[in-house]
Amino acid sequence: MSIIPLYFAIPLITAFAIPLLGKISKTLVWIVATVVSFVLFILALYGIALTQETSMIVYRMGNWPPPLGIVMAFDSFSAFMVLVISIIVFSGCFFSLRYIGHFTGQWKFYTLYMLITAGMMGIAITGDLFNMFVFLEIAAISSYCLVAFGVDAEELEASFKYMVMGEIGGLTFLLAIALLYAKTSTLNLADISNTISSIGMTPFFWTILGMLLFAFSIKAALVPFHTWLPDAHPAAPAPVSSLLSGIFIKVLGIYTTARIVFNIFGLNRANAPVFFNILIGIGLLSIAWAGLSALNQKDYKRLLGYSTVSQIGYIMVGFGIGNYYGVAGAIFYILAHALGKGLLFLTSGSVVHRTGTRDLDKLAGLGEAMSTTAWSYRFGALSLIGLPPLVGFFAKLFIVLGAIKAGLLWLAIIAIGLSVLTLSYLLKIENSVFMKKGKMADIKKAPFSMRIAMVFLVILVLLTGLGFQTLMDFLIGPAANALLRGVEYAQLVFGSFSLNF
Amino acid sequence: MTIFVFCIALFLIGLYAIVTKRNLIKIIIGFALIEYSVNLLFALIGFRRGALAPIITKVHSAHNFVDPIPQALVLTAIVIALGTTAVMLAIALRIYERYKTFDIAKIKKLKG
Amino acid sequence: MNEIYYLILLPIAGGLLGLLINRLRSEFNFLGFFLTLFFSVRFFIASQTKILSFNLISFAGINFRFYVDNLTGLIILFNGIFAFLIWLYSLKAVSKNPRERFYYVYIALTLAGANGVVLSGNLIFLLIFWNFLVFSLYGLLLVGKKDSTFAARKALTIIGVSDFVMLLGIVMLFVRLGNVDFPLQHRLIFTQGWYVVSYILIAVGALAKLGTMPLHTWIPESARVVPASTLAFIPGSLDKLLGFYLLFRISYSIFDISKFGGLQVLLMIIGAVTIVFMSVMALLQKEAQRLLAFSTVSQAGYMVLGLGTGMPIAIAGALFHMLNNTIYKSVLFLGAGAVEYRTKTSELDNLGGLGVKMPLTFFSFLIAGLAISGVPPLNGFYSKWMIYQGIIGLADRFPLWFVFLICAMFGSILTLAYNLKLVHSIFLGRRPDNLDKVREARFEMVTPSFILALACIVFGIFAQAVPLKYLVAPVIRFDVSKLGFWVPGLATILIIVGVLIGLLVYLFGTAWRPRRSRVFIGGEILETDEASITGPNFYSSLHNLDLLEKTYQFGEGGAFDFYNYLIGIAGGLAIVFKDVINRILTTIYEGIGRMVRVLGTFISLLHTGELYNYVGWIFLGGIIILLILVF
Amino acid sequence: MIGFDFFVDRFGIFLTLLFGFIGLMSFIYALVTIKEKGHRLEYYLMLLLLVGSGIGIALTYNLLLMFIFWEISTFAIWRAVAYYRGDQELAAGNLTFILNFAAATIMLLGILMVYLDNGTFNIFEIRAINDTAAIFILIGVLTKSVTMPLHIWLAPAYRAVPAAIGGCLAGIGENLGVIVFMRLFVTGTFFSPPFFNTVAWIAVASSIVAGGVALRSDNLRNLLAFSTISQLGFILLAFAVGGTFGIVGGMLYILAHALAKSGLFYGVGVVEDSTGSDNLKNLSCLLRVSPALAVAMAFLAGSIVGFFPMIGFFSKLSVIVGAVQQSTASGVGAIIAAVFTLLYNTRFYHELFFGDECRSAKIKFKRPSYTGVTVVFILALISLLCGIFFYKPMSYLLAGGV
Amino acid sequence: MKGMSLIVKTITNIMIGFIFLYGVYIILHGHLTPGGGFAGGVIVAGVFVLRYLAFGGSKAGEKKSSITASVFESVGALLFVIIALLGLLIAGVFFFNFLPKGTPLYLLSAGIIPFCNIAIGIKVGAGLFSIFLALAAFKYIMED
Amino acid sequence: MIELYLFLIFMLVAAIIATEIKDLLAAVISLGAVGFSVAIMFILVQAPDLAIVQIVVEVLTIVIFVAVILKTTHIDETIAEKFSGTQVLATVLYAVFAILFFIAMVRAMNDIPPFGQATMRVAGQYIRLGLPRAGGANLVADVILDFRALDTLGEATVLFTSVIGVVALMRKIGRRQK
Repeated sequence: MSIIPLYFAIPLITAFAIPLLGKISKTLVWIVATVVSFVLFILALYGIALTQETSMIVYRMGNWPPPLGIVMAFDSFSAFMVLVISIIVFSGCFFSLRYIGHFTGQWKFYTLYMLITAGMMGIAITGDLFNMFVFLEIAAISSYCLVAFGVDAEELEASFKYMVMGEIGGLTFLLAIALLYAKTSTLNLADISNTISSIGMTPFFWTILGMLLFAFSIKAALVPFHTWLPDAHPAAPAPVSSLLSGIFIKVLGIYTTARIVFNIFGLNRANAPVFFNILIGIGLLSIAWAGLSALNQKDYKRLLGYSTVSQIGYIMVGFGIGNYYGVAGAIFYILAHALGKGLLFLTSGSVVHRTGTRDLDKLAGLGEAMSTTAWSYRFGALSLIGLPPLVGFFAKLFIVLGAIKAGLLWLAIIAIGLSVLTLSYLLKIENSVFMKKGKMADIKKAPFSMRIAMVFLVILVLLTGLGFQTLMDFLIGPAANALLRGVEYAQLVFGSFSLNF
Repeated sequence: MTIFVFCIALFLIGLYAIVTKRNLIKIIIGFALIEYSVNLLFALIGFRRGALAPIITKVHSAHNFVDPIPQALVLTAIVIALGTTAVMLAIALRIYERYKTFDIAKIKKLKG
Repeated sequence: MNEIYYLILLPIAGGLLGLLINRLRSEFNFLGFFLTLFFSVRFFIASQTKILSFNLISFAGINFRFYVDNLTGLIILFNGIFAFLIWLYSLKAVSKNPRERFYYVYIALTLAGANGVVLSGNLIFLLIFWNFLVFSLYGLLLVGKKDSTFAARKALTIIGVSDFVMLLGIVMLFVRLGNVDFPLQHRLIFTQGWYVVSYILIAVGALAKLGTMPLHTWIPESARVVPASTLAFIPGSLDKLLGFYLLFRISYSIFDISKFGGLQVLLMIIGAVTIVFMSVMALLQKEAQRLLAFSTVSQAGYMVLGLGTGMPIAIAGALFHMLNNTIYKSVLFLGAGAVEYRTKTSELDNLGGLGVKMPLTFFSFLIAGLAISGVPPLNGFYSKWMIYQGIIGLADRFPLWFVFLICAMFGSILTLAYNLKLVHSIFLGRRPDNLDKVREARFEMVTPSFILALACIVFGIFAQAVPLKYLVAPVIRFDVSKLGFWVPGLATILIIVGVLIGLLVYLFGTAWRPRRSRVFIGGEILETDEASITGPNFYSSLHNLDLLEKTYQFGEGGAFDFYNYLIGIAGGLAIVFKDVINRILTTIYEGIGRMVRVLGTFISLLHTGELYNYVGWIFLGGIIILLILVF
Repeated sequence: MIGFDFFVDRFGIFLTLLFGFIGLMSFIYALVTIKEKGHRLEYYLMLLLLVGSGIGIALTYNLLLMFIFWEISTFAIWRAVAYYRGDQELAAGNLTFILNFAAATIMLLGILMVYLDNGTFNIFEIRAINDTAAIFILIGVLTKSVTMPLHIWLAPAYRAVPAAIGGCLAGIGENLGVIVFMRLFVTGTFFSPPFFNTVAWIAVASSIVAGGVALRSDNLRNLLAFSTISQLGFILLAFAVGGTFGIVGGMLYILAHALAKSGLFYGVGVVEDSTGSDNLKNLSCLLRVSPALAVAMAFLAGSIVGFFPMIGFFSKLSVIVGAVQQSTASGVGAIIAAVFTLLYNTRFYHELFFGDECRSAKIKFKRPSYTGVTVVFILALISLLCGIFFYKPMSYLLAGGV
Repeated sequence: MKGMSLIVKTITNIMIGFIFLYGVYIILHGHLTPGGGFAGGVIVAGVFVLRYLAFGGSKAGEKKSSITASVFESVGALLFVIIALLGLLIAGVFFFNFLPKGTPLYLLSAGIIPFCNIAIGIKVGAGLFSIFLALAAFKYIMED
Repeated sequence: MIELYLFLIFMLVAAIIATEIKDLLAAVISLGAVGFSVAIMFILVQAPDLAIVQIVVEVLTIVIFVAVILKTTHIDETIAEKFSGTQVLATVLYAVFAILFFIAMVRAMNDIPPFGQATMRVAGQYIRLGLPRAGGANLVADVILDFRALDTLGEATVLFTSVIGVVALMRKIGRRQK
């Protein structure tokens, strides 16, 4: 029995069951959700182990061979994404126990939480274009609702704006699927890949690609498509912010882009330099623009939101570089940013939980009162900044290595120089929340469950940093190779041994 | 081909509504229009001249059907559209309650 | 050859032990100084017969070695003697100073450093001890009146700077030659520009030690504030010994200056200028120690002048002058110190008529004063005479030789002038009433000066027999017979006869019955006090001489003060560095920071919160993507 | 790319001992001066990190590992600078961290270029470093080992940092740059005379200018900061000119400067604690406060200036020998810088311990802590002993093989 | 919300059964004729909507029906997933059509498809009614 | 197939009315007109399943729309207001984008098979295998519930999501008061 469908089936079942369980007990719901996300984590690890043996596991839904049925194409990159998703989901879920205690309608939260998990898992492992769209919509709609979960004015506003922009992207994606279907008459990614190589790089090809890039850029919140993110991510409850910033936009925007660009459309720097330069350009613009905006923020979470936009730029730059190091760096960065930004949003959650405000001018002196939170923040921030030996450093390292290797020294200089912006804005929070002297009377430590969740991520940040060599060998490298295989993907999907039994 | 272009026109009208209209309901209507246009385009793509709807009435009849796949996809898309519209409306409703207006230009607490 | 170590370590040990065990300080100090003196004598004797050198350690191409020849022995001997005498003198003279404890340590360290300098046979090794002396000098100068700190700072600065300059010179030499042991088998002739440069740089260090212009200014500065013994020890004797030693070493053991006229002239100019200007300055001082300080600087000019000539006789004269100078200048300083010790003042205006009260001091002071003025048959005259001869000997090489001669002689005259003033002001003239109870200075203080004063006489009268033969001649091999027509023995007798006659005339003429007459000005009877010309004002009229007046004003205003120039230039540069360069750099960084913030604010303003605005951005992105990819 | 890539040579042992000792002194000094209950432990953590990263840099041969330690030290310095958490301290911490980090990123670029050119991070296997990479790495080095155009962070950092860790900062943190420079450029096989000449001139210019600024500084910590900049110019000059004397001189200079500057820093800390001021204009005649401190500080300042019984003399001598071996002009520059050193040190020392107002004697002070003075004294003593027995460390280093 | 006029109520009463029946038909014949679980489910939801619009509802009733709808929705969704999982359990393939295909063109054919339709019908009917209730009927659904 | 074009033109007109009209109810009704036209067009292109679904969904959509509008306001008071600067800019950008997009689309449409001549590469397989292998006579049902059942699960999940979402969003208060 293959475990591949379980990745999305388990959270789906949980989501469907939670409304029933929710009537019984609130804590039970949390326990179920946490256990499920932990099971997912274990499964994800198992999935990594699976992909070490075969480079591609094709799972045929309903036993229909591709391109007839929907297949799940589970390769190293998917496995990697699944792992990252499960990590963030788990920590967020654990964190939620006390945090969501503030909110009404808790079981709805966990339902949506599981749904968004299922959606992301689905995107990460599916091998079918339309299926991808469906999962994307599941995840997206859940996220819209989660953003507005507090139903305060700002949250609703943020959610609405997010939804408008997100749906523009989603519908553009759908339109592109329609056109692509009209041309290729198939929806299976591998099949599309086969077909499209016979089309050649016609204007049609580029139009479709442009539309997809447009759609995914909105989802990934790259400048100038980013404007929803600084509204939406801070508005959501902290674990959700952590999830959204940590992994959501990467699955919806980055993973999809990478998968389609590399594996389906078979582009690489050699045959489509312009396209890759666009990626780099958008990436750099994101880094700089959002970084500068973040400098000017006075809201804990909003600053982090801008930071996310800025960091996504690095990932895009990494993919835009397009060689092994660049892509590996980008993938590494996905992990690094997921852990780091997830952690940062969790710290924002515990700060908000205890103080009730996110205004940087009002917060002060929490460094001693909430030392676990403060140190978690530091680890997360330093990882994002790229301070060795934390994971963010190695991610950045490979991106820069790739840039230099590709002969793009200017890019390396700019990209790495802009990390100073990251440092500047993250220091702003560190200073005004944790280090500045001030009177925040009677602040207690963050609740135990929150601290556990944060420490979990801190440990991961440290471990992944220290063990980066292992990660490169077993996780990142294979994932990068999976992408860099290009259109070989199609042969693997059609020809590889499938693990159905 | 012209008929496809019409769909695109509908798409652009929907976008137009989103970008120029300041009323939330109009924006949602714009989305609905876009969804229609895309669904329609899908359905039109799968059409074959002179073919029948893909429903087998006799076991061994001639298989001259229109493409069933776009229909299946559109079915899904319609439902998704319904879901998004419902959520959007719910948000709009709550926004109206909070802001007492549908004017998007006045709903800008979040900026900077 | 363990004595070499003793020479350096004994004073240090004595001093430090004295410092640590305060109760037994004097004993330890005595042991230290005395043993050093003892070994110095032994060493001197030993050095007369053999030249020796050996390596202490050597690495990185530097030999840390000792080198001992006659000159070494001579200087070591004098070091030991003076240190011992000064220590003896200080026992009472410094006893009331709060920092007395440290004073002896510094004396001891200075002795050790000085011995080290002289013993070392390698310029870099020498430099180490040389540097050490800066530290001890600084400490010694701090032991004084409360504002001696400024003088100490000034001395430290000047000596330190010149040390750095010297270090550079030595390093240049070291790098070029790969070896700075001396003496070199083949002395360096100034064939390359580098040699000249490094010679000058090293000479700066030596001249600073000697205290010639323009590096002298810390001496008069400190003269006001430190005990006389310090002055006698450092600028008066040891500095002269060491400075001359080094200058001699580089001029004749490493380089051969006599082969390069330019440098000779340079040295001579420095010497001549120092003699004249400093004598004038001394002439116009109103305070005993300060006057003596200028005087000591002025005397240094003779040594430089003598060395600069390159004539063996003048070099020997310079060496002799150095020895003489240390002797009589010590006497003068000690005498002035003794006076101050008793009277609590050293302002010449407040002194007078102490000759009766302090006869021994007066005697030694007078002898020394005459000696320094070059009055035959005292030693000062003899050495100066040798120098003059050297200058005259240059006649065939330098057309302007007579200028130096005139300077030297003029300086000599001035020296006599200010010494008369000094002697008159302190010991003769009218005694202020408050000094009636002054007694002779203590035994410990009188003894050294008395011994040295005797030495003055001995060195003068038996110049050829004792000092030149045993001290100078072994070092500089010159022909004593070339000393010319001066025969000291005969001259002495003649002079003694002349003086006796003069005294008789004086005694029988006016001495017992001073002629008194009323003084009228404009018909009014003037009180005697106002009419009498006090010592300090002997040469007040000189102020009215235009040239001297200007010189003096310049001098007092610090125009010749190297320190002021240094501080001024450095301060000016510092202003430029801090308020221009650093400010500009800071501004650039701040500007970048501000620019980033402004940019951030601007971008933030663009996020208006309006949905259509944002959607418009999305379209902008779409336009770009479409334009680039599709069109 | 990375592993347990450490090796031990004489330089490494030398630096390890030095850093360990400086760290120990800091620890002792901190026992009495760091009193904040809340984040007191953080200080010790940062101390450990700083010492550890210093030792790491001294002992590793892997460039990447070196960079990791480098950044750890940056982090530790940042935390240390911002330790007191006032607004100024935070601003200083920000500046420190941002500038150092920015430079480090550029340095990372250089390291990666080296890696791509040579295919290894092992500094022994590096065969060539192209000029761009060298310049990039140099920028990092110059910032960490504050050299003039990139020095801007040091003065605020010194003003902000607790004296206890300030000594460590001066003794360990700022040496890291020059150590990397030595490891990578000097003892490697890379050689490009124009590059080294440029570095030498930058070092000399920085040293002179910083010396001038120090001469004009009234704030004690500012003065120490610019003094540090000036002294690091010497060290950098030493390594830039290379050769036996250059390298050994540089190492000795690191020793001398670390001992002396950390001692001075603790001394200034003691002065601040007992008088509550760190401005020369408000301070004078502190001899009365603590004669022992005055003596110790005299030794330390003398070591900085380079007077004999202190080790500073030999380091300066070696550096100048090395410099003159390469070009006399840089030696002259170094001497000018040394003159500035002399001037500001005498000024600082005099105005602090004697000064004009000594007569009026109006200073208020509380008795300085014995521990603080003892630490300063120990450092002074070590400086002195090293100077007297200079041939021990010097021959040890010489035998290290250059 | 109050109900509508008597005419509406009466006609609704009559029509409601037929419409419901039609919805069920659409669901059950989804694999044979146009329509299917979704269309049928919407029609079924329409029945409830119509009934609600015509007769209005009390607050308690609204709450009760919303809870019921929620339960039914979950059950429907679970049913659907369980069918899919049964495929996994029985044949090792997710969504495997494990049932016999039956006779083509007859009601009992096409394996799991009719059952899926039923599940979807339940889910959609309940779900859409929930949406309607939430948006139209309740002012707000009070929590807890 | 002229009627398709007629309907399309009708739809365009109705769409423009829906966007521009001041009364929101009227706008929703116009939207309904578009939706029903779409349903009719589905029938015309031989997609009865879609037509049924479209009709029922349209009804429900309009009901929901009306319900919302009735609860709030049915006057679009912003319609007559002047454009602000940013809005003008957005509109201009939109116009440029629209033109470019339109041109791009027209060019892309040239590349896909013309209307009425679908390729049906994979679909042909479905038609061939649908009845024998899946068993459903309604091929669309076969596709959505067997061949592409996962899509349908997803679709159901989307609906489930939006239901939960709407229910969650309609909570009166989001946070408990402390």
